[in-house]
Amino acid sequence: MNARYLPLTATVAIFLAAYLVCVLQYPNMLSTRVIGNLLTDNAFLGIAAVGMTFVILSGGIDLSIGAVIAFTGVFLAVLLQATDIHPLAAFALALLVTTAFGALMGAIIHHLDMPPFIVTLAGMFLARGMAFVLSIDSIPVRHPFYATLKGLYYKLPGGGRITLIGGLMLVVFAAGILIAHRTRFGANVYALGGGAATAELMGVPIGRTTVAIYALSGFLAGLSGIVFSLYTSAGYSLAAVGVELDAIAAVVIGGTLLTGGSGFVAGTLVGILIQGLIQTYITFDGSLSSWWTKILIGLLLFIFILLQKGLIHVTERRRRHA
Amino acid sequence: MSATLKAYARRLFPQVAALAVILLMVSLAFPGFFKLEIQNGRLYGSLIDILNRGAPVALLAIGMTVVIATKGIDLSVGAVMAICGAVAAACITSGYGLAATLAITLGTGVLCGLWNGLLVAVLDIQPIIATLVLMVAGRGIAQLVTEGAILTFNDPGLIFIGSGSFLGLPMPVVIWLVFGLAVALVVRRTALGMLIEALGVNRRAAMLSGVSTGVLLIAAYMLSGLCAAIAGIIAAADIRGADANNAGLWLELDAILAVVVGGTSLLGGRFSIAASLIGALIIQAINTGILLSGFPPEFNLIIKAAIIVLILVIQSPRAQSAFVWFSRPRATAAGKAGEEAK
Amino acid sequence: ADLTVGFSQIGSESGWRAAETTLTKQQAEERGIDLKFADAQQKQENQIKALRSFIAQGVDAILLAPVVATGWDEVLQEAKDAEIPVVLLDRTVDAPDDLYLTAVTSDLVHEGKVAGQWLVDTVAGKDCNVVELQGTTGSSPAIDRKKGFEEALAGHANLKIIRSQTGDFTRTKGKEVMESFLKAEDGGKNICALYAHNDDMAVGAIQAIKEAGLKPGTDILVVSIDAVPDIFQAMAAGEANATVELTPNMAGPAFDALEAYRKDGKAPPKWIQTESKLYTQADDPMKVYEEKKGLGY
Amino acid sequence: MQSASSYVLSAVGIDKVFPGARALDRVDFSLARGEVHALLGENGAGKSTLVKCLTGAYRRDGGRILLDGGEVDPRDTLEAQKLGIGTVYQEVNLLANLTVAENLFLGRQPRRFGLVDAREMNRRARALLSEYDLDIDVTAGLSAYSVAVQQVVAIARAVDLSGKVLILDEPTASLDTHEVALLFRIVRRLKERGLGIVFITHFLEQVYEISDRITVLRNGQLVGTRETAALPRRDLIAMMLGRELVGEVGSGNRHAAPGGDVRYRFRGFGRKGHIRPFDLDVRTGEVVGIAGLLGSGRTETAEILFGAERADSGTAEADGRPLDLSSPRAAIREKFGFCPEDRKVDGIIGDLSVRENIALALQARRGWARPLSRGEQDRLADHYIRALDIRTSDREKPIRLLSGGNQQKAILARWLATNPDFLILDEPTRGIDVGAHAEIIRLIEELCEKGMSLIVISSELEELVAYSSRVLVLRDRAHVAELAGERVTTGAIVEAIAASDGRAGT
Ligand SMILES: Nc1ncnc2c1ncn2[C@@H]1O[C@H](COP(=O)(O)OP(=O)(O)OP(=O)(O)O)[C@@H](O)[C@H]1O
Ligand SMILES: Nc1ncnc2c1ncn2[C@@H]1O[C@H](COP(=O)(O)OP(=O)(O)OP(=O)(O)O)[C@@H](O)[C@H]1O
Ligand SMILES: [Mg+2]
Ligand SMILES: [Mg+2]
Repeated sequence: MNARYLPLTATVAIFLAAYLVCVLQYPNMLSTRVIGNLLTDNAFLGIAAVGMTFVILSGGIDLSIGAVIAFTGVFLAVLLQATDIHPLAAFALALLVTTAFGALMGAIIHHLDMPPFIVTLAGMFLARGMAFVLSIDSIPVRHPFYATLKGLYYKLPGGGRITLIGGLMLVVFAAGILIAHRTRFGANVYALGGGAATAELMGVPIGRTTVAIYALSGFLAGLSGIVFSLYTSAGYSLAAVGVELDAIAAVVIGGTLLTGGSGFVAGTLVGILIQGLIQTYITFDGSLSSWWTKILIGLLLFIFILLQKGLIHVTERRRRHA
Repeated sequence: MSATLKAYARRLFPQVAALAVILLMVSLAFPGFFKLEIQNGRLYGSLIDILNRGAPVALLAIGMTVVIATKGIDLSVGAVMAICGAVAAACITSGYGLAATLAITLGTGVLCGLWNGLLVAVLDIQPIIATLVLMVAGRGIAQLVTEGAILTFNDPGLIFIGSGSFLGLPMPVVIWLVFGLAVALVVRRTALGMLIEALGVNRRAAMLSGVSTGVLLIAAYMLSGLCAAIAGIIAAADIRGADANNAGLWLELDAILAVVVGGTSLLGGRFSIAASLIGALIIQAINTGILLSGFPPEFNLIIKAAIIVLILVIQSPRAQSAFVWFSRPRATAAGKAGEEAK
Repeated sequence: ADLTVGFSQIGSESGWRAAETTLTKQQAEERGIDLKFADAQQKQENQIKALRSFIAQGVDAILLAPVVATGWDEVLQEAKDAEIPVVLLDRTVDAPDDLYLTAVTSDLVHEGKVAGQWLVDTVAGKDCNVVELQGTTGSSPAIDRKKGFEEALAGHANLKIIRSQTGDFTRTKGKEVMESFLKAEDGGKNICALYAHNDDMAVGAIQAIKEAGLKPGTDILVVSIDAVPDIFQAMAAGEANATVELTPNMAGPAFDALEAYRKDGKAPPKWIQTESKLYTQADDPMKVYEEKKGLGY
Repeated sequence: MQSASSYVLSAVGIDKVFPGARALDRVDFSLARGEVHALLGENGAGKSTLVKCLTGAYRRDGGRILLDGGEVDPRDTLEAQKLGIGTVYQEVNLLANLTVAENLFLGRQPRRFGLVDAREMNRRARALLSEYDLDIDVTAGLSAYSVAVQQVVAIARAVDLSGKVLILDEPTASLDTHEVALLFRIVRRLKERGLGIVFITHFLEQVYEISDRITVLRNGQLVGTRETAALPRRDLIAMMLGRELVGEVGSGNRHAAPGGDVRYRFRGFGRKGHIRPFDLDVRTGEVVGIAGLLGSGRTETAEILFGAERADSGTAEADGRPLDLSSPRAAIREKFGFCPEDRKVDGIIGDLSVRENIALALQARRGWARPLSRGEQDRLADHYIRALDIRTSDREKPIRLLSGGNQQKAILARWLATNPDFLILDEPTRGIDVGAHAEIIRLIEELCEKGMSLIVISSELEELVAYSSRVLVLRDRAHVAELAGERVTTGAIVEAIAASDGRAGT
């Protein structure tokens, strides 16, 4: 096996082991319901995390995604409430706005040579601020089309469902993997993460790539916002606070380096599942106070990272001595 | 000597200018802004409010600057503030003296920093994720101490730290000024500053040159923990109670923002504590300005975003070089080549 | 335990919330109910996940303290399909009422109204400039308590809200925002009353008023909502004037309704409203303080 | 000479000004079809800057560029590539996080149905590298390979990209004779195909071996362009330096082992997976050279001696006293110094000034609490800037803005400033011009006379022979031979390496 796949393999192994531990303790966790929920409940996070993976692979970061998700939700709810526009048209419009928003951030990052952390932090303020200005109330969406979309699911034996949004997440991941590893754009993303100056000397169009990366992240955050809107049938300006941190954590747990240039989109999926697993486990336990919940989440995060480090370290040593 | 002074002035100019512009803008929206008066033997006015309310972020920014200079980041400072506030309140209400309380609290902060430092330096975990662990768990720990309630106290000594005054200035202002000055002096009068910068730019090369990178890294996070502890004490003393749920919530982002507005690169290396402190004041000036201006709160974030973008655009290397006539045609790729010596 | 109940709590963002959690656990223990507790860290998605997990585990009933009114239809439908009754605590949801058993809540708009009415009665026609400390922008208590208060003030031209900013429901922000109100309104001489959407902000604001050299409770009237212990201390010291109680014991009535429903299938009314009791300095605040302080606020 | 139209690339009056330095001052340069044109000059003369201006990596401040007689203005390197100019920039400018194949085909990956065809790409990459006798796993990350391999990959990429012009900025700095020969074979073939090739180097033998014409720059100005055949070496050096050079390398020979006692004694020193345990004795004032092929473990030997990699077997002692070499810091405390091979990754602290870079190791040894005063630092920096002739506009310039050779000198200065007893130099003269080269070798000899012990790793065998009293030969991460006294000759070293090569081949 190629050394580059080591972090990914380690992550998958740890996830499977952890799942086994959970099942041994709560056999119910093997039910298709839990598995279906794992996909459905994390769909919006997963989709946004795909965008985040690209951004991080290029050596950047996007703090705006949570706010963009909230904005998209409110935008859709207000639009569907105030006009007769068909949801599909509203979706297209929302995606257009968020993609342009991402592209704008990318353009600022590239042309003004400013750190992504700050540009996207300002983007986060702006997007949430726009959501507030649209409406501070939470607005329900009662369009029948939403009900239709929600009615689309694949029933698993045992009561679980693969819902439309859960399926969409898997599709987005598949597309993300394809883009990252099988297109020139994907290669350019990795190149940028390896070093922008070197990439430029090698002829990578860094300006175009940077804008495209953040536009992609904006697009996926918008898509994630649509999914969130379907998930809750509402728009709410305080929704999805801190999702960016969850996404970053998922990306990093998935074995991607924050310094850029190294990692896998598929790893992010495992990172998402690991986080979902932690949460499900805690709910199944149900005896923890609010504070112990937080402490345990932190602790489990730590243990996962430690296991991953340890596993990679041991394998690498063995490889070297072989 | 005057050459270094001149370099110093040149370094701080953009920050000072930005602060001045914002203060002017606020004074347009609120005419009584610059009014200062003496009340109960202390200075009183909006400007003092900015200095006073900016204290937690300013303190956090001190530690954050050093951590960022090592190419790291510390997301846990808000949670550490909460922990330390809780510890201080718990100690003082269970009968420890003021000195013991402060010692225990500061020790707790340093311990938190040590944990982060060990994760980063010894286990080699990426800083953002290493400190995320404590960011998540830390608030839980703080709530564990207070059991979710606001732990109030009445100890006059502890309260004095939050709302007393010294030489006419509120105590928090005195504390961050003195502490900032002290750290800046220690860092610049010893070789620490240079060693930290070397470590931040190229850790491996610094290590090969004999810099004890591990120790320095851990020390940087410990300093950040200490700063968070002081900020936590101030925040608790200010409201006479430890609010584990909300103390320092999202302040890590403000602190990072302050450092970046202060012109220190998130890629590590060159840093200036003074500039970060001014950065913290800039952010507080924006916040206070928004409150004074009387806009409905829905607009707070948009205003803040707009002003930050404006400041950053003005400070951005591109815009700056546009001002400088001789660098009209710019170097592109190779000019930046050194920036990513990994 | 013969009854397993899942409880999806919003989080632990305030003392009041912690007290609600404590009381719910106490109540469950007293009744021998096995309570599965899930803290959602202020996130709706976490609450939905928790509800789904509860359903997957096959609990007997669910208590839900929803973080926001909208977006519950689907998961409530799932609970209904699984024949698990859901009781809403503390806030209602924007969903068809056949999806849940009952809601045990106070009326947030009503709370604001009670506070407003108290102020209207107290100033008795005199001119009065009011400053308002709002809760977290966009949260339903902030919206409803503002609305109720404004309703009470409507038609009383002598009462005017001159400044309104968010203090995020916290003491620190309450203090900071009040400081700026005082500066902006001529050192506070222009302000006659403060209305805070919760007691914590009021406690912070009281300190700011004192530090500005004014007497809270006298120079500036202070009225707020929640009735947490610390505000009674302030009232005893004459620094706060009135508070409207939001009882943290929502679980008691909820469990009563659940048990009755399980025993003889009798569906309770769709809304069990808790009392929004007004406390003033005349209500022996120290005594109330002593009663309340052990409740985990 | 040739008519103007036979020039594939010509540059007229190129100007480039950096803040505080005029890097190019109205430089003319023209490259004919089918010629190898050497671009020479001291460190900091402006060679790399000229190349970057020609390929759009820098925006020039003035002047015109003509390609095939038509004016072009490449805005970035991508455009230059599209115009048929392939370039190897100084320092390996490849991406360590990508695979070898991805590096080779970045931006022009073969595609099937719109998607990158990785298998085809890897196949082509293997084919491409086989021309350079390089049979490596092209799907492995580039970082897994040594600088030399990376250099070959960079060359292969540039050659493959160049339709009309190939520019090589110090491509041979980290190559062995074998690789150099391979490279030259390919260059000659390209030349026959009518490409114009620009070749920058500090190895004058290579200039005479391959180039047709020579252009010399000094201080950003054009000194002149000559036919190689008509320019004797002495004159060339005079052109470059603006003065005569006394005592070029290769004269002094220290084959007589110094009489001193064995000062440093390493026994069974090694580390699993890095280098087989070896024994090594070093006397006071002695230079021990280390030779070997690429990847033979020379750098690893150096790293283990310095504690950059901790030895897991063996002992080290100085004058009979055990040495603590568990980390670079410990080694420095024992008065060791180590000038690493890969200056960009292991050497320079890019954003810090030349002054700070020079003072760093000394400061680190003194500890943070005893800072070198600014005055002392200035004195130190000024001393070495003068002694090693480091070309910089001032000592406060960030070191990343210095030319490659001058960076190398600054790193050397860093270690000299610590006044070590035992100095390890890994390819110390890489990228350093003739003048400075002589200067550094003189310095090494001087240091030895003062009693310092040196280990020098170099691919330049002549250089090794010139100052080493003993030479160790490495192969496959093991020490296989030691030549001493009269046996220290280039021939003997080559033979020793070849012998091992032959054995490895069977
Ligand atoms: N980005 C920059 N900013 C400021 N000065 C620069 C920059 N790049 C190069 N210089 C300066 O321009 C001069 C020419 O540098 P250049 O790299 O072209 O030299 P060179 O001839 O390639 O030397 P070497 O043989 O050492 O590689 C040097 O003095 C260098 O310090
Ligand atoms: N020609 C090659 N083929 C395959 N792998 C190589 C080759 N050259 C180097 N490597 C790899 O690169 C690693 C690093 O080599 P290292 O730098 O230690 O060698 P070295 O003897 O110092 O050579 P040099 O200093 O000339 O680069 C080696 O361990 C080896 O695995
Ligand atoms: Mg050069
Ligand atoms: Mg080597």
